[in-house]
Amino acid sequence: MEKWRRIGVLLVLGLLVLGAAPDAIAQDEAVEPAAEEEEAAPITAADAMFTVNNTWMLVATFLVFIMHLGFASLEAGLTQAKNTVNILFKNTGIIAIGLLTYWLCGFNLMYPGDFSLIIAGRELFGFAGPMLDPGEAGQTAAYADGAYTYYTDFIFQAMFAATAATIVSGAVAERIKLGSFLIFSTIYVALIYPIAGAWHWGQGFLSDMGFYDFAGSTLVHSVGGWGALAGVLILGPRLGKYSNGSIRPIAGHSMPLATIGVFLLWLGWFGFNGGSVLSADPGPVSFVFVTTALAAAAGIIGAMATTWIVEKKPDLSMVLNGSLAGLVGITAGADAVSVNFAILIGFIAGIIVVFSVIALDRIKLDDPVGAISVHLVCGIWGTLAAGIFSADHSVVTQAIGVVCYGAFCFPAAALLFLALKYTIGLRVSVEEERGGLDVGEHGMEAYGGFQILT
Amino acid sequence: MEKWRRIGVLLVLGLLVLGAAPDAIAQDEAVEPAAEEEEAAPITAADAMFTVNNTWMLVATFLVFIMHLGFASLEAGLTQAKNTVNILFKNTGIIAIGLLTYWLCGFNLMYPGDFSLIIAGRELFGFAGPMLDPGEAGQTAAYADGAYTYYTDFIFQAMFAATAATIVSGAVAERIKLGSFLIFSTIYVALIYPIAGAWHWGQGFLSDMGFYDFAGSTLVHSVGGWGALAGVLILGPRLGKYSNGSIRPIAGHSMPLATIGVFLLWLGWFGFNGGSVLSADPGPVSFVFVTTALAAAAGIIGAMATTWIVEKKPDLSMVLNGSLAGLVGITAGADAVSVNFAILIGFIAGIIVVFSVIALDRIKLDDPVGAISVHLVCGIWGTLAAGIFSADHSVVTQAIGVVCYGAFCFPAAALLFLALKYTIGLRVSVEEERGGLDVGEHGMEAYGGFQILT
Amino acid sequence: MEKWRRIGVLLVLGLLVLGAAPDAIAQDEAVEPAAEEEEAAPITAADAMFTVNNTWMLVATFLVFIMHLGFASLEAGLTQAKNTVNILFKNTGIIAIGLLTYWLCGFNLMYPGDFSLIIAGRELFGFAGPMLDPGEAGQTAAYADGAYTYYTDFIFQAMFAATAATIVSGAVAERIKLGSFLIFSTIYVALIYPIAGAWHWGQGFLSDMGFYDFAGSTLVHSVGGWGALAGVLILGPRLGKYSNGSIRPIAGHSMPLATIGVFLLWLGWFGFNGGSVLSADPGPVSFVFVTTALAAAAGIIGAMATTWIVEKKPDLSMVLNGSLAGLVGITAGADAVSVNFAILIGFIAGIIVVFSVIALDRIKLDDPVGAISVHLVCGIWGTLAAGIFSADHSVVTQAIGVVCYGAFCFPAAALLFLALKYTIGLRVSVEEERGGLDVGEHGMEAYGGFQILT
Amino acid sequence: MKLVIAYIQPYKLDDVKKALFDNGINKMSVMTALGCGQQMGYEENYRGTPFEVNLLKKVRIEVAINQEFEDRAIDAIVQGAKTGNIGDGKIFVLDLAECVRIRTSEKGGVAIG
Amino acid sequence: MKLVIAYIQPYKLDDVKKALFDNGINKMSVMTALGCGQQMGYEENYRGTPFEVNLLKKVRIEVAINQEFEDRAIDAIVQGAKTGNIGDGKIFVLDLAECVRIRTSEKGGVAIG
Amino acid sequence: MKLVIAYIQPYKLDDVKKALFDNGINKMSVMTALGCGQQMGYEENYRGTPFEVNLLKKVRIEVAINQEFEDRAIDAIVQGAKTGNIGDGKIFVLDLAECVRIRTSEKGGVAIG
Ligand SMILES: Nc1ncnc2c1ncn2[C@@H]1O[C@H](COP(=O)(O)OP(=O)(O)O)[C@@H](O)[C@H]1O
Ligand SMILES: Nc1ncnc2c1ncn2[C@@H]1O[C@H](COP(=O)(O)OP(=O)(O)O)[C@@H](O)[C@H]1O
Ligand SMILES: Nc1ncnc2c1ncn2[C@@H]1O[C@H](COP(=O)(O)OP(=O)(O)O)[C@@H](O)[C@H]1O
Repeated sequence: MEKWRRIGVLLVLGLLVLGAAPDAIAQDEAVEPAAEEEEAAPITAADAMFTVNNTWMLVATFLVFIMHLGFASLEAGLTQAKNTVNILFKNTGIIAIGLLTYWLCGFNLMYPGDFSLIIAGRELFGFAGPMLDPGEAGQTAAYADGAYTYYTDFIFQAMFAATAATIVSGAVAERIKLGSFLIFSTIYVALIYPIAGAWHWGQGFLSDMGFYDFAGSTLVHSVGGWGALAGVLILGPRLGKYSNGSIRPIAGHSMPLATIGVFLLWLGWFGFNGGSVLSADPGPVSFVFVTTALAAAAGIIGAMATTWIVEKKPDLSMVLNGSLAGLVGITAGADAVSVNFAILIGFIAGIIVVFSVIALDRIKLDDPVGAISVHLVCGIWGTLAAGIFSADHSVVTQAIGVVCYGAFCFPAAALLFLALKYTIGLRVSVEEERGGLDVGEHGMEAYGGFQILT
Repeated sequence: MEKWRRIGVLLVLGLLVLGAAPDAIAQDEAVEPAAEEEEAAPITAADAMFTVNNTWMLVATFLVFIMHLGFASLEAGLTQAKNTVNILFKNTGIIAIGLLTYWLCGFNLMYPGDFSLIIAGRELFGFAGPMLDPGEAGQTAAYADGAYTYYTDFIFQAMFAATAATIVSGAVAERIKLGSFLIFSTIYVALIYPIAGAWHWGQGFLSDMGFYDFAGSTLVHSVGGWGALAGVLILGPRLGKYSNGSIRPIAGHSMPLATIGVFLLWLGWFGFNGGSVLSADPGPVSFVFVTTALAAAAGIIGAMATTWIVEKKPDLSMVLNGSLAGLVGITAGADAVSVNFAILIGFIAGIIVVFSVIALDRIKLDDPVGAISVHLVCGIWGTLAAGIFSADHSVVTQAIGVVCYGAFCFPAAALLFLALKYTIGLRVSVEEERGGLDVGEHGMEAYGGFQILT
Repeated sequence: MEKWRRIGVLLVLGLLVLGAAPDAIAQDEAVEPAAEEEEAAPITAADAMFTVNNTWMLVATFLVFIMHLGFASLEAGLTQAKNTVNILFKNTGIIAIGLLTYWLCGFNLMYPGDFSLIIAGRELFGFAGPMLDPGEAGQTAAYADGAYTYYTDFIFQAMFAATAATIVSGAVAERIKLGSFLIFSTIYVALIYPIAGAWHWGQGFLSDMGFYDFAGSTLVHSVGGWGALAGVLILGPRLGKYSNGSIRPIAGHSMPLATIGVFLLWLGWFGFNGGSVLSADPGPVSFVFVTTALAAAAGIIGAMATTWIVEKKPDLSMVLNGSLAGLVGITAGADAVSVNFAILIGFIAGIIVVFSVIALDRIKLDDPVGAISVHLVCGIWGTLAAGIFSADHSVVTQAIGVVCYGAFCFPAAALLFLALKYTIGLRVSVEEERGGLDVGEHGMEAYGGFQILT
Repeated sequence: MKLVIAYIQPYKLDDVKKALFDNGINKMSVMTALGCGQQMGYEENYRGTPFEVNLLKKVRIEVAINQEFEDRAIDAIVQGAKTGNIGDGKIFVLDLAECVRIRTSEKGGVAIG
Repeated sequence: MKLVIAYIQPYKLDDVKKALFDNGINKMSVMTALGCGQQMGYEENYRGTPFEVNLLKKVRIEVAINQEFEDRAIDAIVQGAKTGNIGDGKIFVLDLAECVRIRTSEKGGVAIG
Repeated sequence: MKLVIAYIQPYKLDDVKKALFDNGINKMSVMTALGCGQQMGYEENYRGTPFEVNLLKKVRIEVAINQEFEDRAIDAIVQGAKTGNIGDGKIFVLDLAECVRIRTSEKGGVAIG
């Protein structure tokens, strides 16, 4: 039976891709992307500007891509050696799932053009059809006013999509069944993320209201964070984490890996925020680089000071979270607040994240990597901060936006997790959790030959 | 005697560099690359376009550079801890050797301008002289019609060159003598790769025939793969791999390292394929980004499904190979097939690679990292696929090209390996292989202090 | 008392950021960086050129950023497992401190505009006021003649600043108190580095004299190197390093980490040197890419040959240092010497670094990662080499520059270290050094569960 | 004096330690080990090749005690480590001829605790 | 009852395990160890400083057996581990006073196997 | 014959090895271990949660010797490992029933050295 289920999965996947093929031939004939370059016309300044804009957007794209390695490394580093293969597998799988579902439907759900579901004047849902279609002018400067091509647009946004699911991955690590997680991710990233994203970036009702989220404190990070919160609540804590009323820390197995992860995430954020300018315009892009970098730095200092005082000793894992907290915090308003306020926002985010991690542990929410604190709590903080520290945005509207995303994403994620829990099951067996998911789910170890006390 | 041989090596290297010096002075006076910028003339749109094109090519260059770290990490991760220093050393050495030999002769062998050896109308061999010479216009827009400068051309191509030898490195890992491997690499990358490359990219006979390999499924990956195959055949399997007729897996020692490697390779591929557009032209570059990313994603899904069914449990190392398989597969036709076909090509590559790895093991070809399956098998698949799925290219011509490269590279590599085998020896002693090449070849360990069961 | 000191630190930090806030509001109103884009005017070629120049400078910025991960990895890899958390913490802290102090005062010390301290016609010191102020035209093409914006200028230079302190970190690793090191770094990077930098890059007296340091062989690497030398002299060697007159090697704990570090540093160097062209001008940028890459390659070969002969076996850690030696060596003259001379410079640097590491060990200067050899010794070599191998620069002037930097930085660093030594103490206790700084300073381990013989 | 060696499931270490402490035994040494016993191992699969892993991760505890603690020590370990499943582990008891506390050079029974 | 401790070359572990299995002994425990014996070690070289490594990687096997298996166990280990070269290793045999199977609390000879 | 087991502070390994060598004992085996004794451990703090670490890193040395070396071996270890502080470690001595050199199959006292 087990075997048949697996074969079924393969068949569906196969049909999906093969089904696309005939269609593809048509497309092939229609578009011919690389062939028709005659370029007899002289180069204009607008051509050059289009080219540099597009180049920057592609650079931003590969920077966001590398965030997935950052997530994988951070998550693996902060969990136990016996679950490392599982974590790496999930992260490798998510980027693939994220890109393919975004190709299949996500892009056209998030940027539907027209909304078909409009309730009380609120544009809630639209879909421009499956797969990609650059149309006539998609690959020319006409597509986005000389800022980028259709395919650049798609691939930049696609790289964003998978991050939302990756955020969940860290929070539910070390105990969730691989298959269930992959199903959850697929649906979350294929449907929930783009539909919610359309409300603001797809010109839906929140953008009409004046809600502002520059690069996704809410649209990406909180959306992931709500999923993480739902997962943690429904899964429960790892075995032995909260035994006899006391908290037993389960230390991560590789601080170098965690640190590599954080630096790569920070690197990627230059593309995440810098690319969200949606052109290479020197003024805003350089400004966003500065606010992004300084908020991250201030987040480190904020977390360092807090952990030094609260924990007595400076905790590396908290400082790493601090830099991410600063980055998530500045993401909503990276182009809208002053440099000095960016530092303040990052600094406060660094303080918040430490207390949030500790508080969640107190209320027995077991989040191995601090994903809820970094992405949800600081995502909310950053969204509100964009309203507080920028004269152009209203903190009330920002709060409304935050609530809307919570009201949609949390129940959606919870429903998904509950559905999985009562069908194929959500959590691995106690034996598997003890022995590690690497052996249990994958039949292999991450560090062959190393003597590790698990 | 050992010592004298080493001193000899140093002398040769020293003379090589020093010998270049007098020449260099002349060049220095002649070119003065950075000094003569008066730029009184107003900036034209063509200037700006030249600059952005060149900038993109340099970005692509550093992306390809980082693939070498990807190879080093992947290879180290999939082999045993006791051979890690050796693997890192080889990979650090190869990039140095690759760049320097490409400077010395590779570039001018691969892009000879004129061919001096033409047999039956087939342009087979040419050489434009040792070292670099940008000529009069090399650093201006005139050099490549505003796409890049001479030095950009050189350094982008140079970064490619070393990859071919690196591919071999993984396949022959854990048993080849360091010195022999370095000699093999030097010759393979200095002569075989550029001569073969000239046939297509240097406007040799295969480009005349209409053979198409956009970024090197064959020209880079298969060329490396043929070398790998020759090496594996001549070296034989690692000790104990196939004992008493059964296959004993020799597990890699660090899955995080392997995963880092694969993500970095994927990252680099955006430059490998994206840079192969040879300009920053928004349409083709963005299109190539999309086909590259989606083929990799589909390769992951293909390998994931296959390994889940075949091995019962989803094997991370196979999924990692799957993403590379997708990337190698799309490389030949990244700009020529539709997006949907790119996904199909990647998906099939992901399936192929799993069966290929298993099949090679069955016939007792011991390739520790799956280099032959990824680079040779999927390289061939990708080259044929560009013929199958693109109306502009013929699968027959593609097959002819594949055969030509095999007919040249495999015997050349085999000859080199055999020559080394019967002179200075190819394989380390049984004792050294057991104790590990780190101690045997380098007298040091990769993980000082860690208790590892070897 | 301990606790109060910590709270004091936090308060100062808090006030610093909060104090900036009111000011920030004013700035916010004054600048409004992202809001005022009306762009009615048609795009000119100069606009496009400005945009591509600025884009390249931002790419260079994130490349230099990633060098910090490179330093962290290299340093962690070459030291013992029990001090890894401490090293990662320091490196995460330094980038934060570097960016924030550069924002607070560094940028305006290094590029003061006017000098207020001029002795005997030598422009020695100036300060343009705290924090950032782009002024009217800072974000337009007028700021730097179309090469980059004010914020790009700042963030690119800010990324450089922190590297100087990071260099010190490696040399004093495994024995320095965390708090003392952070205080040292803050002052070194906030004051010493920018003041010294102003002498050349800020148009101070050394630039008037014709001293030439393209990207910082002296201004960055030697400055860090002098600090490292002072630190090593004042701290003394690690316990047991030189016992009973013999040298006991203390092996690094992770060669993969060290190798990742070196490749990332090399990658970053394409931005470090490539960005120092201060525009995307195709000729010089591509030329600098070539000299940078080939010097690194030659450094590898130089170190490989030397270590193979001297140590009998090829030492990976030396080869890694060799590539950095080549990079530091070419940094001063990357745009000024011919390609062939770049190779020669790198090759010699690779030889120098091996002998320097050995020599320093002989005279009992314990530098765990070879920072002094790589950054100071090869920094000096590179600065002189720019004079020797380029007709445009005088080796005498170069030597004068080297001496000036040494005469300022070494005593300054020594004074700082001595002040710390006699106040809060510089070195951890013998027990802490034995047990490792990870447990001693941070109360946590880098590799939870791994069995490590320390 | 006796030297008690116990192989237990890794995840039971905390329980065994606690049980020993509760019985007044608070000195011990712990090592990682790989064990092969009635527990059959499991099949792993690496790159398409299945293979039997029959060396399972165990923890080895060594406790030196005075004679009169022997039963208590054994009972405590059993209590802490027992689940009733195969793989629970074994206890081996050796006669201890001598014991020395390095710090004080004390010998014999007094040095054990 | 006896407790047999053997230090062997790491690459001989599979052979020793097989030899023991073939002789009906299929319970054992394995650890990593560093050994110093007649095998002289080798010289490493780290950053220009040569140094003698004389703690070589070994594998330590522990097998508890009933008396009558003693010779068989020793022979099996010798057979599996012997190459005739220095470094082959040593076997140490201790008297085992007691043995307990944690799962069942069985004691003595029955608990060993 | 005796089997001497010593738990020492890791940083004392070199000194103990030297002391044993100086006393003519140059064969030994070394393992990593975690120990729990009079040394109280220390508090770590991970992500805001303090916890007691009371398994401290130790090194375990095993030396098989002929009877007449017993005192010398113990003295050498004490001399090499002693600092006078808590945590210095313990030495345990067991009777060794048999010893076999795998390379030659020699048995007994001659096989030990
Ligand atoms: N005879 C033995 N000699 C050495 N170690 C043993 C022996 N028997 C059991 N062990 C150790 O105890 C562990 C548990 O043994 P196992 O037989 O699985 O337990 P149980 O008897 O509870 O089924 C083994 O993995 C091994 O490490
Ligand atoms: N007297 C001893 N005490 C403890 N361990 C020993 C002793 N003699 C040998 N060993 C262990 O056995 C291993 C092999 O010993 P060695 O003398 O090299 O073997 P051989 O006798 O075959 O030459 C050593 O590395 C060490 O781990
Ligand atoms: N009774 C015992 N059984 C097993 N191991 C012990 C015992 N007593 C001490 N040890 C080992 O010796 C180490 C040092 O013990 P400790 O009591 O701290 O030393 P000291 O007696 O010098 O104060 C412990 O960490 C532990 O590994």
